[in-house]
Amino acid sequence: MKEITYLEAIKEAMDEEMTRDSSVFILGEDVGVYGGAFRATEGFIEKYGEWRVLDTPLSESGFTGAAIGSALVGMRPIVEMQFADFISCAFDQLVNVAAKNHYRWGASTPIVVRAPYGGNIHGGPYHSQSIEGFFFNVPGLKIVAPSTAYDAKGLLKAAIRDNDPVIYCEHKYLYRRIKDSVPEEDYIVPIGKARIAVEGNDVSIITYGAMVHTALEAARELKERGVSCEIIDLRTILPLDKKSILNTVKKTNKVVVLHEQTKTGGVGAEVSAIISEYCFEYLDGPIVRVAAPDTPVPYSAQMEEAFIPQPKDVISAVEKLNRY
Amino acid sequence: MKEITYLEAIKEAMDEEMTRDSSVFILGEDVGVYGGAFRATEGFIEKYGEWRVLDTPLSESGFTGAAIGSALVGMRPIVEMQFADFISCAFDQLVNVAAKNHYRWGASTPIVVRAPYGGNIHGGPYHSQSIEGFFFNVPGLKIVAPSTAYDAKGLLKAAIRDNDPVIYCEHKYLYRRIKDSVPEEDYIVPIGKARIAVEGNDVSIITYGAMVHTALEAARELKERGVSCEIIDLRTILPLDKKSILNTVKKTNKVVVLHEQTKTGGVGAEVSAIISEYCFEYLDGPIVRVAAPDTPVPYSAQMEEAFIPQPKDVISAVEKLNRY
Amino acid sequence: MDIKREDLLQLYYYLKLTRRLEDRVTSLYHQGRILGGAWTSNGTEAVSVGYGYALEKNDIAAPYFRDMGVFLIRGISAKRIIAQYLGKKTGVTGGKEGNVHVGDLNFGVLGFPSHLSDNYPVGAGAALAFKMRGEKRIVAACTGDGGTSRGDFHEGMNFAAVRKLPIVFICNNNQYAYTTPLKLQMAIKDIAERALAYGIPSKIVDGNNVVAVYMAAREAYEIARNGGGPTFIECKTMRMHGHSEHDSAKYVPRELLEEWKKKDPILHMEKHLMENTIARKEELDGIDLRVKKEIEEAESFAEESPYPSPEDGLKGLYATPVEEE
Amino acid sequence: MDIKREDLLQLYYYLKLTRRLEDRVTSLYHQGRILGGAWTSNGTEAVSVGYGYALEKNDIAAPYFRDMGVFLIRGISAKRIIAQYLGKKTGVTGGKEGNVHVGDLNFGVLGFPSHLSDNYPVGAGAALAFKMRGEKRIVAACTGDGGTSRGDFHEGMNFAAVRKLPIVFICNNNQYAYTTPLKLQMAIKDIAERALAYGIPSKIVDGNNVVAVYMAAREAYEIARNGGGPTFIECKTMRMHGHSEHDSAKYVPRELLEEWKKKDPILHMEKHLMENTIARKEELDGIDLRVKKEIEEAESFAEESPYPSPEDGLKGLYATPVEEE
Ligand SMILES: Cc1ncc(C[n+]2csc(CCOP(=O)(O)OP(=O)(O)O)c2C)c(N)n1
Ligand SMILES: Cc1ncc(C[n+]2csc(CCOP(=O)(O)OP(=O)(O)O)c2C)c(N)n1
Ligand SMILES: [Mg+2]
Ligand SMILES: [Mg+2]
Repeated sequence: MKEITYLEAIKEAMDEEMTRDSSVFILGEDVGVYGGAFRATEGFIEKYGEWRVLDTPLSESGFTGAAIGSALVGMRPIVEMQFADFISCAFDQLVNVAAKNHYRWGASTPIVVRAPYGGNIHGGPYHSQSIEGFFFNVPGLKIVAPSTAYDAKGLLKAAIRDNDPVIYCEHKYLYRRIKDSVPEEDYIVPIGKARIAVEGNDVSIITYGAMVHTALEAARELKERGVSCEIIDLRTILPLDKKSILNTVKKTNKVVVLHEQTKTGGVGAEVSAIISEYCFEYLDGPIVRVAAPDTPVPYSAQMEEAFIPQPKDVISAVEKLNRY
Repeated sequence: MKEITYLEAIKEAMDEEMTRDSSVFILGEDVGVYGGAFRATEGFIEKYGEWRVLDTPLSESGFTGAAIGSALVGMRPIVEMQFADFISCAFDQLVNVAAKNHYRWGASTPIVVRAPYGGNIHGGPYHSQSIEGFFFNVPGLKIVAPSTAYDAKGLLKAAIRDNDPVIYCEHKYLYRRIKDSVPEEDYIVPIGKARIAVEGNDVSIITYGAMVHTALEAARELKERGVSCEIIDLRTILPLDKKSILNTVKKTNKVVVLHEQTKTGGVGAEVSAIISEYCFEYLDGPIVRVAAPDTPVPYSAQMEEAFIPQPKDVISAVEKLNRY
Repeated sequence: MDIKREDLLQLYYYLKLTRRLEDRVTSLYHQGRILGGAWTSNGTEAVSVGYGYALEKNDIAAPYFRDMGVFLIRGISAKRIIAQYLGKKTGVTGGKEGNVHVGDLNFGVLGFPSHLSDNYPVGAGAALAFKMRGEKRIVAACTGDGGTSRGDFHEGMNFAAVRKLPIVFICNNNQYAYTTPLKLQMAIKDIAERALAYGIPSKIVDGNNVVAVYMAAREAYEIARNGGGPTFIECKTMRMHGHSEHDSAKYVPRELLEEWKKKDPILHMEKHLMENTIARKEELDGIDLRVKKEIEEAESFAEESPYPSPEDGLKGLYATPVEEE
Repeated sequence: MDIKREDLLQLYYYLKLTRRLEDRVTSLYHQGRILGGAWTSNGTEAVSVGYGYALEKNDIAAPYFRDMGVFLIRGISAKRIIAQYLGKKTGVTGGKEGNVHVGDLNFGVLGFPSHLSDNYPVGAGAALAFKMRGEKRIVAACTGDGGTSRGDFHEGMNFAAVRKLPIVFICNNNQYAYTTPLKLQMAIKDIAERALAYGIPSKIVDGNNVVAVYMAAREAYEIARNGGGPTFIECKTMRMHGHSEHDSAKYVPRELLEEWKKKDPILHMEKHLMENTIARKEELDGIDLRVKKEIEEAESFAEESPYPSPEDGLKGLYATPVEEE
């Protein structure tokens, strides 16, 4: 085992997969000479050449479409969005081409779209968005969102090897802020499987991405106050791991769903709906959502901090629920 | 009062608003000489001229962007998507320009995007999509989806007069299939207000769009079997009318949420989450969702019929819940 | 470059096959036997037949919906196409899709996504793969005049130009996008001018002359195959039916249709073959008979085929399904 | 067309104001006093100052993020801009947005949406409104070389051409899109060639010569104002800082920067003014002093301004909020 950052994990996953499989390549804005806006592909062009690490013209729809076309004839492209926010420009290709190819005419489209997403970095409305909501109601896509270096590496490898289009939500805030252990040897984290980040008995906190760390902080504090939280890290958002969700509810009977995405129409709504549809009788209280308010992500620190769910918000939700 | 079809209602709303307010105009593919693929603007170019009824090049992002720009300087454009499915090409302009203008820099963007949506017309994967899910997690947009001619007219008028970007989901299946009474005089249906389509006591069916008629059919049958359903027609999807949702739950204590949109990440998830968050204690059973399966909309009649929720699906959901 | 007699006869055969197949589809539509809409390429068949026939076996076509000739030439049979229209399980997509929203990798045809010009970047991506892997394969991607106004046209063309990809872009300029005439779509005379924005060389050909389309495509394919990068080929033609079979195309001036009727691509080819004594009337009639029979058989096949089951619609979402435990 | 002495001095003033303001922002960034990123137009100021100054009061600018000159000329004050960078309540957007993602209809400036070239169609729409209403107003929309590869560039240009709208499209060709040089962005020599695809006349101007940009813009605005339709103006210049202030631009050859340093737009203008005895050194120094003071005041204003409250972020989503009962 070795300790690496979340960003290093992403980098290693790509590097190892490119070495392993010559059909894996990368394209996007400034991924070549510069190594990408966040330096996830630093050194890659030297190692793999400019035909496996392609600096593209500024045209998200064009290069996403090109990735799809290459995948249809046997390649495994990794598309880097410079910021997840710009994925909006490739929406049509992802939703109407990539997502529907297999259902419509049986063609598999093994592309990974890396989407550096999320706030807390003072990026303002256009460099902080959580974009999973754009694609959450689109059958045919898969969406993953790792919260640890271990998962970042394992899920990216799984995504690259997967035969379907995967949107890989990598949280910018975590890039250099977290570090954890990954094995020296090859491994993957399977798509579609949540994990129990912390076991507990009183209340479940179901979350993903950077909010896992917010949940952990809240849980530590709550533990001191005598409340035992179980934290479920969804890891895969589409399709959701229903079984893990239901299991934790059956155990704790009380649920807080937490995400950085805005509340209305967020992933939390689906998690909540699954619970009240499939294990209503296990619920000992309302399903509480802690999520960002329904606005764009504001720039100023004061407003952004209020926008992003904080440990204190989780704590008060859990305590209220625990008293229910 | 007079009886008109859903399509006539849409037509009348535009016609009356264009007469009333010279800043209202229409643009889109084939809306001029042809009067639009569904003939919603038939005769308009003769009446209002080619500068108020603009046939555009085939470029959804371009003409949606142009609509936004015109709105910023005082116009009230109505954008017609030929089929709602093509709105994916204008996604970026809607989500990153229109939706955020007011929050970011205080500029109001009064545009209406008419989206002829929905299945049951053998249109296959690209001419049958429900697109509300694309926009449901996007703060700053409003989404409406009328189910009657009365609401189609009143909501379209309200949308045109509204100062925010409104996505107007008009269900293609209803165009010529339903007819109801509208007043002779000017009226609007306010955005953000659901209506009780049918009062009842045993189970609430919360729905919108074409599914309101499916719910009505199911409710008639259920009534004969002695089950009294209350049907809530949401009418506005974003933002949801929380109060109406909670009121009906408080009354019946049992809820089926019904929509044609695919299940995962659909509007029904949010409705369910609102209920279990804000009136959990009123619930006498699980919140059941009846929705399309998570696939594209298939073409063949056999598969499409299985895809679209049918009265029998609603009936069995209600009966199961009623027995709970 | 010249063209063999048997190729000329094959071109004729495919023109006829396309025409008769789509005429049959039109009849079926008007008999109410097709579930959804029906779009045909009537009057413009030489475009898809010409560029499709010029492809080699391992090449890839990224067509659009008026490219029936391409589907047939590549090997997607008339049987499967009529079955597709009827929503049968034996249709190209097993009933998931209707009409020409199809593709089949077994025959090197990328699926057409309804959204026009989406296949320009997608086609460029396939060409990119060929270039990366050093394969001598090329891609032909097609769209309509209307489609050239879309952003994906721009982004796809530009990407292919910058990377000098082995792709040839075809445009079926049939003068209308649904009801919208060229002058409301663009302020240029020839669509070929669009290619100037990318440094892509272009050609304008008579889209009703199948040999001209074929020769232009073959030449461009050779350039692409040998590392010379993309070409844009504008095929000037005229849509002779409505946009789809429900549309009577009243908005098209009758004189325009009269004028183009005389230039019908099949008549044109027949004249070419007979005047140059390449084939006699009887031989062509023989081909036509073969075509007729083929379509009849295809229709019977389609009619007799079963419908998919309701459950079939639930299958096939993912290539790698995520197991629920 | 000629240009008045006072206009020349104003152009000089705005060049200086833009430079000093952005230099100040750069310092603040390196002092860690700016929350997010900082993008400047260093070396290319003549583009935004030139095209911005040529606009008339009722015209509309649809700028992009290297158009500081436009913001200032239209009347968005240096005070509000520095406050914006610092995330203050007195910033152009009250803290909702940072840096140059701003707009203000009071000054005829459409907000810049980060997504490059989105403002081409949006600008065309404003021009459409002017044309529909018979107003003699025009729009100037700007994007970078990188932005010209986007679909919205294509769709916006084409729409404006077809409807002959009163809009002038400007391109700041500073030779790089972030780190990507022109040759990886397009296979043409001049970006002006892109305009050929739409039948839009184009001009190439020295983007470091503010008078040349101004004159080209004024001329194109006149044409647009009088019903002559759009023009595309390519301003050739060179980005002298990194993409943003965190980027040292190592990927740009030093010689290129050396070469362009000599062509600095402010030096160029100073030379022009002095050699043609339009202004003496002292007068220019006087202007510079005024600018310096203005920036100092702006900074003090910004520093002393309050931050928004956390609740401010919850306000302003809708123009017409939906009441919850
Ligand atoms: C992006 C997009 N918008 C709208 C449509 C609806 N539509 C289908 S065909 C068509 C006209 C196409 O015109 P053109 O590209 O000239 O092809 P043609 O039908 O003339 O062969 C339109 C608008 C579409 N398919 N894709
Ligand atoms: C659609 C889109 N994709 C990506 C970005 C991220 N981005 C910001 S600036 C930039 C480079 C812009 O280059 P150019 O248009 O030449 O403008 P310049 O910065 O050189 O002035 C990129 C890729 C963006 N703003 N918009
Ligand atoms: Mg056409
Ligand atoms: Mg640039």
